[in-house]
Amino acid sequence: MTALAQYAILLGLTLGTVAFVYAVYALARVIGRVQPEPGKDVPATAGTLSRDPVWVRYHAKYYGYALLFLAFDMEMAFMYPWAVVYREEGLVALLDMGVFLAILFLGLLYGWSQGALRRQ
Amino acid sequence: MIGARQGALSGFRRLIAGAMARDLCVFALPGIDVARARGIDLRAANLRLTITPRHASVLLFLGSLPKRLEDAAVVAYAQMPRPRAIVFLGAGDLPDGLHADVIGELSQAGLINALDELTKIISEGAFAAQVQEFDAPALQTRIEYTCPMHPEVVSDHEGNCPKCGMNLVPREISAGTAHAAHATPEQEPAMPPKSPPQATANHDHSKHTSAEATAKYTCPMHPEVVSDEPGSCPKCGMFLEEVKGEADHEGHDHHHDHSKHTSAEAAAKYTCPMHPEVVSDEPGSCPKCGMFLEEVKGEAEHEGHEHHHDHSKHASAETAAKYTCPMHPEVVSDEPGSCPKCGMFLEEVKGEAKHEGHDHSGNDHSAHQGHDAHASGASADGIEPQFMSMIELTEGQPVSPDGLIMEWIDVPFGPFFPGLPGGLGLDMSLDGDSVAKVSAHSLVSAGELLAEGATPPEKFVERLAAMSPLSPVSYRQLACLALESAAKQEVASSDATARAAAVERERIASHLGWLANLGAQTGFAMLERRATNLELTIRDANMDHIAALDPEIASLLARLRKSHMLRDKLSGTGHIDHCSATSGPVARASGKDDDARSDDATYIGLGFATVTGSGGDAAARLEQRLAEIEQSCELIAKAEHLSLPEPAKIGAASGEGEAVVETPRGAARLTLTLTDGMVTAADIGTPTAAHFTLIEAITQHAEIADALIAVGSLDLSPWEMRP
Amino acid sequence: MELELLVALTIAAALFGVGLYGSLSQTNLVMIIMGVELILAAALINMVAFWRYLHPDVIAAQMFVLIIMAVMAVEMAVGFGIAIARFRSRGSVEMEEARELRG
Amino acid sequence: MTIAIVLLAVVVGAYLVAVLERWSVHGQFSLSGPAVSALALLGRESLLARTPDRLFFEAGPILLLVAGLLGAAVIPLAPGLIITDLATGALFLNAALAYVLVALIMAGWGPNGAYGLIGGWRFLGQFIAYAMLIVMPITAVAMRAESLMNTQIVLSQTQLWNIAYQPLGFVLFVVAAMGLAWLPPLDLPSAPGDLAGGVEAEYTGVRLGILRLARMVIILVMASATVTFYLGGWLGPVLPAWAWSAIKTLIVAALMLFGGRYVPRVREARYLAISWKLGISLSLANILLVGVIALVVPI
Amino acid sequence: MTLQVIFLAFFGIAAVWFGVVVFRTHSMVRSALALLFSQTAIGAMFLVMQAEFLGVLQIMMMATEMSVMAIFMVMFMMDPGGMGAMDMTHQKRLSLRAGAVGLVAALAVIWLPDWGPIAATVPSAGEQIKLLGFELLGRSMFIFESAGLTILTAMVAATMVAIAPQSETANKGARDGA
Repeated sequence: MTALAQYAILLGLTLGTVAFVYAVYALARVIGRVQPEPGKDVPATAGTLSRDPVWVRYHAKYYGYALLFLAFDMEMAFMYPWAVVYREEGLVALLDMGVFLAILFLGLLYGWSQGALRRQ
Repeated sequence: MIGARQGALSGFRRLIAGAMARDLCVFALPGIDVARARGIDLRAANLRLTITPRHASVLLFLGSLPKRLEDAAVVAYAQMPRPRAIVFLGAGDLPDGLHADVIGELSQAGLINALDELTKIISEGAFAAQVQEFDAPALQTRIEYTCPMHPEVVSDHEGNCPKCGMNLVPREISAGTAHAAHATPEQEPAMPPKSPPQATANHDHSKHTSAEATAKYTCPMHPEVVSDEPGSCPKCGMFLEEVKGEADHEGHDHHHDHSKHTSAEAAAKYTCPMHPEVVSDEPGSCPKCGMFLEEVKGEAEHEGHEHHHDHSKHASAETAAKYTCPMHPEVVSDEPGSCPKCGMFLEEVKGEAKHEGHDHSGNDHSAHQGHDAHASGASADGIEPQFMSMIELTEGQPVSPDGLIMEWIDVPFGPFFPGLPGGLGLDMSLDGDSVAKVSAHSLVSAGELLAEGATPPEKFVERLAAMSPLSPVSYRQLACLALESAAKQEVASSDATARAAAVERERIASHLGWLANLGAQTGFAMLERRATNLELTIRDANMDHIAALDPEIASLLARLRKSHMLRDKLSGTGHIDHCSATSGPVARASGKDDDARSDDATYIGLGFATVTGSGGDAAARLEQRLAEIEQSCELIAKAEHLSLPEPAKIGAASGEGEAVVETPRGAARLTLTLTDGMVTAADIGTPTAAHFTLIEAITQHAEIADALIAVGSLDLSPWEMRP
Repeated sequence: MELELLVALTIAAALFGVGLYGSLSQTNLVMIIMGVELILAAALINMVAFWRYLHPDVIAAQMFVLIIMAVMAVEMAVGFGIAIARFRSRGSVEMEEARELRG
Repeated sequence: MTIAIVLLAVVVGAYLVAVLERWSVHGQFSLSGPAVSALALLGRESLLARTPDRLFFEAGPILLLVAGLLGAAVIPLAPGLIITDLATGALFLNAALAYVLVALIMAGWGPNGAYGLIGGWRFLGQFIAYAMLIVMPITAVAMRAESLMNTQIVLSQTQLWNIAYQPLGFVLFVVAAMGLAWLPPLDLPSAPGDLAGGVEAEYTGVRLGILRLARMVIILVMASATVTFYLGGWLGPVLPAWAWSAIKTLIVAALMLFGGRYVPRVREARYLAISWKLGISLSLANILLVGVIALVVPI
Repeated sequence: MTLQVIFLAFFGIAAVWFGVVVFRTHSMVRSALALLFSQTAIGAMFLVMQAEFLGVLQIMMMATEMSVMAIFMVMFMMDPGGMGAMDMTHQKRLSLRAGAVGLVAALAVIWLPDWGPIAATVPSAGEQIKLLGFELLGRSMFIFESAGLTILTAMVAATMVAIAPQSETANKGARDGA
């Protein structure tokens, strides 16, 4: 099977899943429609009608982690090809990646020391 | 079935109805804690508990609800998807508008019978050819429009926000809700200049004139800052000066023709040619550069007005006279020239550049079509006239501990929140996922102790016990002791011991119930299961039975003491310093040697000694309750009998009595007056009232989960609150 | 037979145009970062297309793609860091208001 | 044909996971239970909040299911019994499951309800905590297998399963996998006790059914990924290959589902701190350890 | 081959369309996720172009990074829900012109020269990863290490500007006036 055929299968799987879901929705629709009633379509908050919009500027307290994550995550892009040839390259690979990871870990340690790794 | 879905029951629908009948998801009111206290085990009845009415198909009422909880029950019912059923256990009435599909007895057997019946009803009636729309007064709403950025801007019409020009978005509020109640209290003082809270909807002008017109204060440097109260300017900190510009407006008809008072108003304004932000009511020199102020006939001091006038009358004067700097939108001049800040040429703007601060929300916006047209015309390049300053938005808003200014959302937790006692309502203002502000209220608070004047003692005892379903025995004991003290009767010491044993049994059950709640709250399923089972067994267990349960209790306690993850989750949460108002396990966990039992002769006879902990956080309270469970087991073992407190025959005695009982939540104190064998006056102090006041302090800046655990660790009983 | 290459490059050009428009027209720092991301994504497509259709034997092109991806991530991290700092000190990340700092 | 068999296996597996899940959460062991619930959910109303982001609300569960199934597509059940054996299979699994995050953000944001919103953003924090712990152990696995192809990864464990070769990686991966599938004690986005359902709170009826199905598929995929990466996949004596896959997957799924019963939910701040301070250090140590072993020992 | 063109064009148009949505929608979360799906479509284009590793990597990386971007959007944009439908742009005409000029220039560069024949075959996906690995540890080692340094710099810079030290955090509300 060529690579392109495999991607085609994956695309087909995606589309098939969507089709399946909509088929189920259609079946549910046949069973009955939603009876429109007051209060029913308001977000449920434990017995209170909560109508205030909640789409406001949200304070994510983990943004220190998020910033480090954005940069640190890129490391993975380099690690996968490295891992695949690791055994063939041997010690060179170990040292090379050791330096790379040490550099990144340094950044992590800096962030840690400055309080990026905490709830802000 | 009243909550059936529309549709004829046939074929496939019959199959589905059968499945629905077997798949009962229950939302229990007022809460699962009450179910346990009533000895009802929902899991044993093969029910699945849901955490939100959205996932439930059965609304289960455990007895009739207090009046204030009825609306919430109606809302919960309305939010369930159809088909939905109501099961009512016990005696009493359902909230108005709801009708039970099945009524049963308030007991485990009653529940199981009711469910049998319900299964039949659902499989036959999940679909009905004709269904009725469910509606109730609690669900009535009206639509109002608000600016997403300026929550204080509220209008009854669609339109644009007078502050930023954004489209107002519709939102619903309960029909009875006042506008003021919806504006976030925090945000109101932060935005004083631009929106007097009255500037809302189609109000009656006669109502608000004097307060609004007389009480204006403005900053000498920032004329846009207008406040109803004296104070300092949020921008520069200078003292606000009083402005009397509108004092004579009082009582006016606001739908006036402007010709009536334009001269008086316009004459009063002077501004500096170099510093257009300098506006004065009197001629003089500019505080910034010393130049003479020039007279302006614009609307500079119009803010705070209600513009129910026809804009066309003075539109020309207003729109023609505005010039603004493309880089500094706050620089607005009536004449062409250069910007005092950067020297760039001012551009002509025909929009609402200096309109900010006006409040148009009450106006008929159709009159503003002209402005909108101008706005689009001016948006070619440079600053949009609608440009909204984010700095202004965040100015003066509360700052989070990390220095960022975010928006708060008001989220109700309760009265039917799975992690909290049923009937407890927490209204939290959340800053992201942490609590900025909280207000707690009880929707199940006890009513008057004496319903109809003089009450017979027996009835009084029952009433008090029924008013606190989470710990009825303790309150029964309290009532009996107070009655005996009023009637000057002595109880035989063996009886007293037996009663104390009953109170201790309830303490074990109550603490186990708290553990079960903790398990539910923290997703610790094993704890929830074991504690629930033990609580249900021990509530009605006799002496032998309790002794037999001892090893099981001990093993649960040992398991909890070993749980590092539980300790990790609880420690540091909800810290309380040594606080005089607290009592019960909460006080003892922070090292306070306070226990009503230590003065009680009966307990002294049993060898009681107060157990205290240290730490004062949720982990310490867990530790304390575990220790108290052990202690109560020992006390029961020493007492030889166990019997529920019954009021002694007190005849026609008169007098005043007082009693204190250490309930599972702390010391409760009852004073009552007995007149000719009838209770004529009574007053009660419960531990929960003091603990309610702690909520705010222990949830400050905590993450929601931590905050809820902190509140949960207080073991509040909203039933004990007085209205 | 160079249609594939042209299609890919045209798409990249279109993304570049959209990204350029976005980064110039947006008033908010965060939105400007999004525009830059799109421009960099266009560069990614170009690199991959050149590798695939012109020099499939030069694997350094793929290396270059990895570097561009790293640049995207780095740009975002620093950009958001600046956004947080600016927001903390000024209460806004609007570029219009950033310019006021000069005056 | 293969595709049909694998999809059937996924359906059956998800059903069994649902049985296990029901047992662990509600204490009801019932083989017919999930089917009854599914039918009942089909028949209930599927409500829409009034001013929602309708697109996101609808897309959330669907994207979740798509992500789960795409993840399942690269997991080998037996030699040849795999939908697509991509050369970058292990990476593709990660890529597909990254969309779990996107789906939950959509599901949380969509209905404009407070609990869901908080749940969705919480899951982003949770993701930041587990993301590195799921990719770094996989790197160590790939180092040994010299390939990202999942069948290669299984075959590389012929002599010794990775659970023995890199136990540290196994522990980290399982914990991270539980975070990904938001299983207790890491069920922060739905947190019954403190968010009353969170991202799931506004879903009812058939949409809730799809959401639950998707969740079961994701649990199944995480369990079978654990089996593929650490427990030798289909390898095993006597029984046919597919049976080994099935048995191991169900055992891992049961462990994941029941493990959460015995511990309280982890605080989000704590989870983030532990993952970054301890978890990343450990996974780097794991890579280093595997690197040294791989240079010394030729298996 | 034509099928490849069709898929390339399909995902390409999807990428551009989502890219346009980024700047046209008022909801910030939609905007961020539109960028995410734009990047995903680009990843799919990579797959069509048989750069499997890069494609899957792009699909994975962008899912995570754009989701993180979404939270920053929600933190720092006014009205992240887009309910007020406010206009968040400036110098629109200039930007449109600049965008159009950039597009036309790029198109001219693309369509005018003769690119010569295109390669018919590429190394298989597995080989590509290996080749990339050897490249990483061979010729491009310094590039790779300097990428590490760049990331380190970014982490340090982001931490320095964004994280308020604990002591400053304590005196909250200390924000100087405008």
